Amino acid sequence: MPLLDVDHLTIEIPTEAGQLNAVNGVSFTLERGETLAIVGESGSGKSLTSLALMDLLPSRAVRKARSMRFDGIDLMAAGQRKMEDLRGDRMAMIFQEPMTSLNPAYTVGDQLAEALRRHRPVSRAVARERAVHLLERVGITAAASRLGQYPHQLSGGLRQRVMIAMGLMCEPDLIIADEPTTALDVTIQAQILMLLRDIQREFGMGLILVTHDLGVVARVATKVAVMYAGRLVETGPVEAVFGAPSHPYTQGLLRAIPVPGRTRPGEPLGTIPGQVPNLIGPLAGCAFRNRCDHATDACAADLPERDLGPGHRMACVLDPVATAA
Amino acid sequence: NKANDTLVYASDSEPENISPYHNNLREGVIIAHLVWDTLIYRNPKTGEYEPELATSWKWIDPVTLELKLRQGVTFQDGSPFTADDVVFTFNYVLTPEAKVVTKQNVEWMAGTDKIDDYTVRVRLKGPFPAALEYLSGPTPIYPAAYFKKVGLDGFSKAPIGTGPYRITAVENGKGVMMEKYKGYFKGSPLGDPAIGKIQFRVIPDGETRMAELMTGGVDWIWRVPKDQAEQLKTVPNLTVLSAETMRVGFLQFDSAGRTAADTPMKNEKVRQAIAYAIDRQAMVKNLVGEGARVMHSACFIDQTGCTDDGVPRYDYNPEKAKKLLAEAGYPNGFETDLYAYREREYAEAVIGYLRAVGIRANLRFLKYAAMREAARAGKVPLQYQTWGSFSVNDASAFTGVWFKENEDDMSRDPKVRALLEKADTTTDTAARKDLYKEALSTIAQKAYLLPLFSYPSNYAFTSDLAFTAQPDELPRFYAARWK
Amino acid sequence: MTVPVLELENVTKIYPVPQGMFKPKAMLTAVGGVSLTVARGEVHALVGESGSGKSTLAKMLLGLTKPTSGEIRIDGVPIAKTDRREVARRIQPVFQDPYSSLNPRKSVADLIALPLVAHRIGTSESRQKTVAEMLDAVGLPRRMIDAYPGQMSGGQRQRVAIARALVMRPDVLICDEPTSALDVSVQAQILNLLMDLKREFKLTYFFISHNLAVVEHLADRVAVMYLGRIVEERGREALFTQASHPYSRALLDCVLTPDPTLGMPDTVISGSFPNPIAPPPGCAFHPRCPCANERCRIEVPRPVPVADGVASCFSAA
Amino acid sequence: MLAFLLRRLAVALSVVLTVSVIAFLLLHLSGDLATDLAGPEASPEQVAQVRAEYGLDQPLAVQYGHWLAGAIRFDFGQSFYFRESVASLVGDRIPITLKLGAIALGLALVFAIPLGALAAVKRGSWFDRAALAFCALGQAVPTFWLGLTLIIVFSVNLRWLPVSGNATWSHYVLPSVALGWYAIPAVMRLTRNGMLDVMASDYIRTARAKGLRPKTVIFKHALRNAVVPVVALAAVQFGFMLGGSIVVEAVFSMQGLGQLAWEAIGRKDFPVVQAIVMLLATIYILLTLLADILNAWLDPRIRVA
Amino acid sequence: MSTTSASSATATAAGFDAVPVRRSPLARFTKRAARHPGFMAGAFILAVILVMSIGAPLFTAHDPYAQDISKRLIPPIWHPKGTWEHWLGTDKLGRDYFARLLYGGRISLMIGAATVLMSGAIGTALGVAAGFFGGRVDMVIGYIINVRLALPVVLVALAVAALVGTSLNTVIVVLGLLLWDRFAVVARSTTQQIAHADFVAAARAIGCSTRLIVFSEVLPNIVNPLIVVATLEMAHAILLEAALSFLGLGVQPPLPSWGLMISEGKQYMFFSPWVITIPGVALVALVLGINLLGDGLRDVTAPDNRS
Ligand SMILES: Nc1ncnc2c1ncn2[C@@H]1O[C@H](COP(=O)(O)OP(=O)(O)OP(=O)(O)O)[C@@H](O)[C@H]1O
Ligand SMILES: Nc1ncnc2c1ncn2[C@@H]1O[C@H](COP(=O)(O)OP(=O)(O)OP(=O)(O)O)[C@@H](O)[C@H]1O
Ligand SMILES: [Mg+2]
Ligand SMILES: [Mg+2]
Repeated sequence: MPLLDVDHLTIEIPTEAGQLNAVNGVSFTLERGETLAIVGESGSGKSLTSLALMDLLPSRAVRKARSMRFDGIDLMAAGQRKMEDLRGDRMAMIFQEPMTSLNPAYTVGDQLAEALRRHRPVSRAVARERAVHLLERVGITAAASRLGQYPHQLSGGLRQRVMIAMGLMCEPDLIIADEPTTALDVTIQAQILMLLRDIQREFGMGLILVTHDLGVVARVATKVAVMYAGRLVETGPVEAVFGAPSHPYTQGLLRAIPVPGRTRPGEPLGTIPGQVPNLIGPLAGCAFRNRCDHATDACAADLPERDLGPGHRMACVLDPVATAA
Repeated sequence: NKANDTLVYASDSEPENISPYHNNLREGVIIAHLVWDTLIYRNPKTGEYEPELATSWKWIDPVTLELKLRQGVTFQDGSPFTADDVVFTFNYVLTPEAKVVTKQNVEWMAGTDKIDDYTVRVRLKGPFPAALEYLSGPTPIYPAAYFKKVGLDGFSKAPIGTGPYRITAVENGKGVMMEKYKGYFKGSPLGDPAIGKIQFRVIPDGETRMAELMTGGVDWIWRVPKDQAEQLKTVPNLTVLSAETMRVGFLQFDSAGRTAADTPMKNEKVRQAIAYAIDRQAMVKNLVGEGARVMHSACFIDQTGCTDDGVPRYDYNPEKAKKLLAEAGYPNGFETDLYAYREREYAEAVIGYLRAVGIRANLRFLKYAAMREAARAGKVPLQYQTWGSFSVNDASAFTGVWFKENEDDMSRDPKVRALLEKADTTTDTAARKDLYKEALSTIAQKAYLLPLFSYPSNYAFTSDLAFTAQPDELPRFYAARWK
Repeated sequence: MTVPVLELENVTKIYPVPQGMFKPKAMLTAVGGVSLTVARGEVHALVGESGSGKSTLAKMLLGLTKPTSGEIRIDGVPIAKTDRREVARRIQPVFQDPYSSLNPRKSVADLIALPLVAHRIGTSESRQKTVAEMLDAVGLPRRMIDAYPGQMSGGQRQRVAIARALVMRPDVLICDEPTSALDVSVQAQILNLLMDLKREFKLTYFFISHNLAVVEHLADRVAVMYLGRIVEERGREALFTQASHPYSRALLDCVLTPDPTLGMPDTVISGSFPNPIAPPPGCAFHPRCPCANERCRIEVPRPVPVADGVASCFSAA
Repeated sequence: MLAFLLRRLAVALSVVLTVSVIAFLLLHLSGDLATDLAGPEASPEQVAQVRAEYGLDQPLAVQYGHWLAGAIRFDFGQSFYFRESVASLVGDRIPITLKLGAIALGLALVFAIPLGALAAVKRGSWFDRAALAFCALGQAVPTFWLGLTLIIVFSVNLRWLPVSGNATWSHYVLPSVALGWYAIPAVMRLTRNGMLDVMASDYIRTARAKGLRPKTVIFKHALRNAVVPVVALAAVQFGFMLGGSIVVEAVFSMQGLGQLAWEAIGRKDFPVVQAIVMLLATIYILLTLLADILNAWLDPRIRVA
Repeated sequence: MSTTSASSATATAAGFDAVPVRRSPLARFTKRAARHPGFMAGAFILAVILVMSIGAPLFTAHDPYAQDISKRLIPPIWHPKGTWEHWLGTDKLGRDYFARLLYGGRISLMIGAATVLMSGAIGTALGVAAGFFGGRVDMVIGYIINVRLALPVVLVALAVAALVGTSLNTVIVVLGLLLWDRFAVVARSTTQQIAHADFVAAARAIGCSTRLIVFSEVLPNIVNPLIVVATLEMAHAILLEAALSFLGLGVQPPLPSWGLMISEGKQYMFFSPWVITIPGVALVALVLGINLLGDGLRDVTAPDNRS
């Protein structure tokens, strides 16, 4: 039984202009010990997907799915209280903005301890002890003295570490990290990514890493899911997807980034023409077809899901061979 | 209220100084009669003069009045009342430092001498037929020793008199607390007061006063406008009483041209036009109400010496008013300010009438003191004034204030002044009347002052209270009692 | 030898910053003694972590703030002695965030024509024509001339910003992270456009970025900045193959190429960017440096020549 | 913290000084003081004597200095009308107005904060809409008209509460409602908006991601941050209320500062007006100062810097 | 032009086609406004009052100043004693109440508009200067704002009115000089934000003069919040005028101002409550309308939170 099994997750947001189909039939699975990276352009629905797993969507958003199971528990059927019990205990989340994700009014120690004491009947002292332990584990020196500090007294990197420690307080089975390093400097980004990788290995958790940085994906993830306009266009083991990108969008993305050694300095980069379609209103067929060099009339019809190898699938009518770059 | 034997009465204005010589507000007059005694008492029913602090008096000559004083009277601090107090009071108020507000009330005296402990002689500046009237009204007697000790400032905070009520607290903005003076002398013409405590509350707002009366917050109010008086009559447990008073409402013009050299008010025709423009009869009928009379002379018609016989009259005639204005050089009217301090709707009605003949007047509604200040400083082109003559039943109490080239005189006509001075000091009644008549005719002729109407006073009070009103606009709470 | 387009000599910028509400103002050295030369026609890149002073340097080049000390020269003429409007004709900016660099209340035509208006060039017809030409040049359809920024995507906005920068035909473009707010697919478009325009308009770029992969792709020379100082300045080849400063090496290590076989880099520098108000003594990088020694803690290293450039490290050369 | 306090205090002091200049000029623009002081029928010599006596013949700056020196000792000279010390006149009235303001503010806060918070939590619901409609309506009702209406309904018709005066606590009920009324929408809106901002903030999402119960999220994590700006507003509102008490006191014939000021204006008794302007301004400045300090103390970002 | 840039040009063109062209800002505004019930309600109320008072002679044949004291205090039509002749009744001097109400509306509107023009100009100038130049200018202006805030408005307005004499113009000038604070505060903070935006830096780098920057870059971007402030301050000014008139130091008789009508009607409120109810309701409606409009405007002109 996979740790997480999402089947056909759909998120709709009513807006002034009409219904926004932000996420459209997303399916994936995640095992313990695996790292799934969700990549995609801004607005492709990565954050909403991860929030949907935690049932933390904005109140207006409507979540639908054929099924969504976490360790056998039906998340779609779980009530408000059940979800509250799960959150922070068995599934934890780390957000993108370390500067604003901690409550400025309470000390770090208070906020850490709260995460544990909410789910475990432990004393203040025990919670504190564990907080110190975890802060040390995420590489914060003088951990005990940090407990009394307020978030504004910490740098961005430190806060993100605190957030990670907070996620670990109850030893969850699943951690969802939504762009945990985007706001950080490159050197800090590397530190945090390594930390996440190490912790994931050490605790044997499932990790979902949301990012738009293909480099990060390639280095950290075991599985990758490429999102475009609210849909998964290609999923599969990292090696497979990066080794043989099959969907024209995945290919386009990989061609667009300069890679030292592969792209020649000064040469034009590969581009994906056009821009992301508007997600308001119904959208049939392949969302990428207006930007796709290979688009045919068939693309306007329903998308086939194609198996390309073990766990490697894409949503495209084209033959993988024909699209290979 | 009756339950705690405290009569709470409310009025709109607050005397700037509780000392009766140092304010000219009606509220001050009421308190003056509760707390202080005068030498002579005028019986409001008969109009006769009766002994009060003085037991008898006689004219030694036309300018000297000798009075025998009552013995055994004490001030409210226990000190005895003697001739010294009278001498001190009357001589003090004649000094410029005393800054008496209404000079007319005392200026007729030249000085007062002590003959013995209980005899004094008041010397007059000249013959003054109204002397007894003044001695029975706006000339209360102060305790000499106490006043000298505390000065005017101290006195105004803790005043003392010989009267039926003793002031226990003076609070600026709130009012005055009084209680019955236990040692009040027996045999006073005022009688023995029945009510234990009296509280005067300043409530500037007419509506609030009315609401307070209706809800039992106060027991007695007055100056209830006609409409409200009619309606209050329908409220159970309230008694409404209407009576005419000596108060006359009038318009006063800047005939002397002190606001501006070219003020239209300097023009006699303009003033007459204004007089013709106003329908006083309609105002009396619709606005002022029962008990009011249209006045034609610059005094209250029942005052001694006052007459409107042969005095020119201005009946409502807007056409004539327009014609006069055109003749005066204002065919399209002009713009001016009308100052007023009470009965705003009367002033507004005047504005409405003026508007109908083309004069656009803007209302400047001020507190009394501010308006008086502005008028005395010569900043007022036109004002709606009222005067209750300090309840002095003599024409001089009216004309003396407004026409003797003193600070309140806006016309400043020396001829009128000369006439009045002569009239005030003439003892021959018939000759005096003629002199007044001549003066009043001149005033009306030149339209220096346009009398409008006499005021009725509408009193409204709880039906628990037995209260009788007198025509002199002086509620006598010492004579009131609970039913 | 031709005069370099841009020359910076010992340029320093110190900001007095209020310390919360409690303390007296502190002195923050945003840029400390930077000397650089940019030759005509080259792409000179500046890389460094957030807060290292890159934007401050750019602002000084644009004449938006004055250096506290030091001198900036354009074609050998000090900026301080040149009319600001004259400088504006020579150097133009492209900012990082195309959302905030365009006045949302103005149409594309007004935005692009603004420099012409400010310099009182041409009539409204001729301006209209110039704007249309610029739209062509940056690859925007002419019918967008009446659009507002709110109606455009990030990439399109950045094109408008570039068109506006080019309308005065400047010599130098200061690009302050022109693509870091954009998605990779759009980034590629803009980078391609910039390379094309460079050829077409014979531009010199001063290109600020923290993305070393991008820098390697288009820069001719690269300066690495740390805490307000240039720690290394090299030709591209030299820097990417044989970086001398440990910080440059660390940055290069953090470049994550999309290659699953590589895994995470093993050597990651520890700690985080120091507080610029209280910079560490000696070499500012020493607290994070894997090869720091006693000397680094005390003495500030001077730039020493290395192959095709200079580096400020005792262990360089 | 001390430096902050001192700086803040210095600013406050300079504002008070400027206000004092304005108040001083107010009196001196009102006409010739000597004539006013000497009384209307004083002779020119008397006026001159008064002028010399009160130092009114000196340059304005010197006079200001004297006046300020007095004002610091709470000595604002003599009332033209009552001819007694302004300080004692004003001193008698302060407690009434302060009491009125405090009750009104208390009522407004007690009413507005919970409602505002609730409206934010139930954003978009009928309750929220009703609360917003109430705000819009509340702000549109003129204080004096509300006061009159309250009198008609609660005093005259229902006879529940007294009409005017300030003798007992029950006298304060209606005026406080009328006075507090105008502050309610402002406080409620600020609480609601603050709460909405906070509820949309990242740290609330974090708190929810920890699995905290909604109650904990709202009361522990949200409200605490949302009320910080309300504190500052409360101080400002209190200042406005003292200023606005002039209308309410006029309607309810309460003998507070406002009534005194209004009557003093009517009587052109400018020393009193001046003193009250000074006093209200000073109280306002003190309040904002206090609010700043309180804010600094409530907000760890400022407190622990 | 090189081939690459040509290809990227066509590519973008295609992409643009893919995005439905959005409506113009005005159309978007009207559409959003039409969906905002508060805004529409406010606009409606305001429009009614505006039309009625500006076109007053069209709605009533009565002269608001013509008195007939034999027809005093006629009750309105819903009262058993009402007459169609004066369907809202007459006041204490027999003037038609409906006519006075309509003409009084003119006064309120005029005071609101004139005051806001004046205070808006002062406040915006100060606020923009403070926000744009910052530093010492900001300190001085911030200080001026503090002084202004410390002054009790009603009291100072009353005192000044009493000093210089009460009239319509006095009221406008006094309120105009007193109510600029919120404009200044809002203009200051929005300008501060704008002044730090890159497009202002860009304009500077382009070589725009400070004047050009202030007028073409800063001002257009702060008008929206300022318009919102203007509506709310207009409501504030109208209420203050009413209060001043109520206290007797605002507009003077015989001008019909709503505040004054309430003040005059106060005397009759116990037995003829409509004399204060009618102008009171008018006042509440006007202020409510303006407030709703202002609040609506704030919502309608607010930028999309995600674009
Ligand atoms: N609260 C919301 N209201 C309306 N639309 C929303 C809301 N949250 C997200 N969206 C829309 O849903 C779509 C997906 O958003 P999401 O935040 O999941 O994107 P993302 O992939 O995480 O992008 P980014 O990389 O920018 O974080 C976007 O078009 C976004 O505009
Ligand atoms: N106007 C200013 N006042 C005070 N300090 C400033 C100012 N502008 C920048 N700084 C400080 O100067 C330092 C350098 O800032 P700068 O914006 O140049 O960095 P940067 O390298 O461009 O960073 P980023 O990558 O985040 O854009 C920072 O510590 C910043 O806080
Ligand atoms: Mg996201
Ligand atoms: Mg920068």
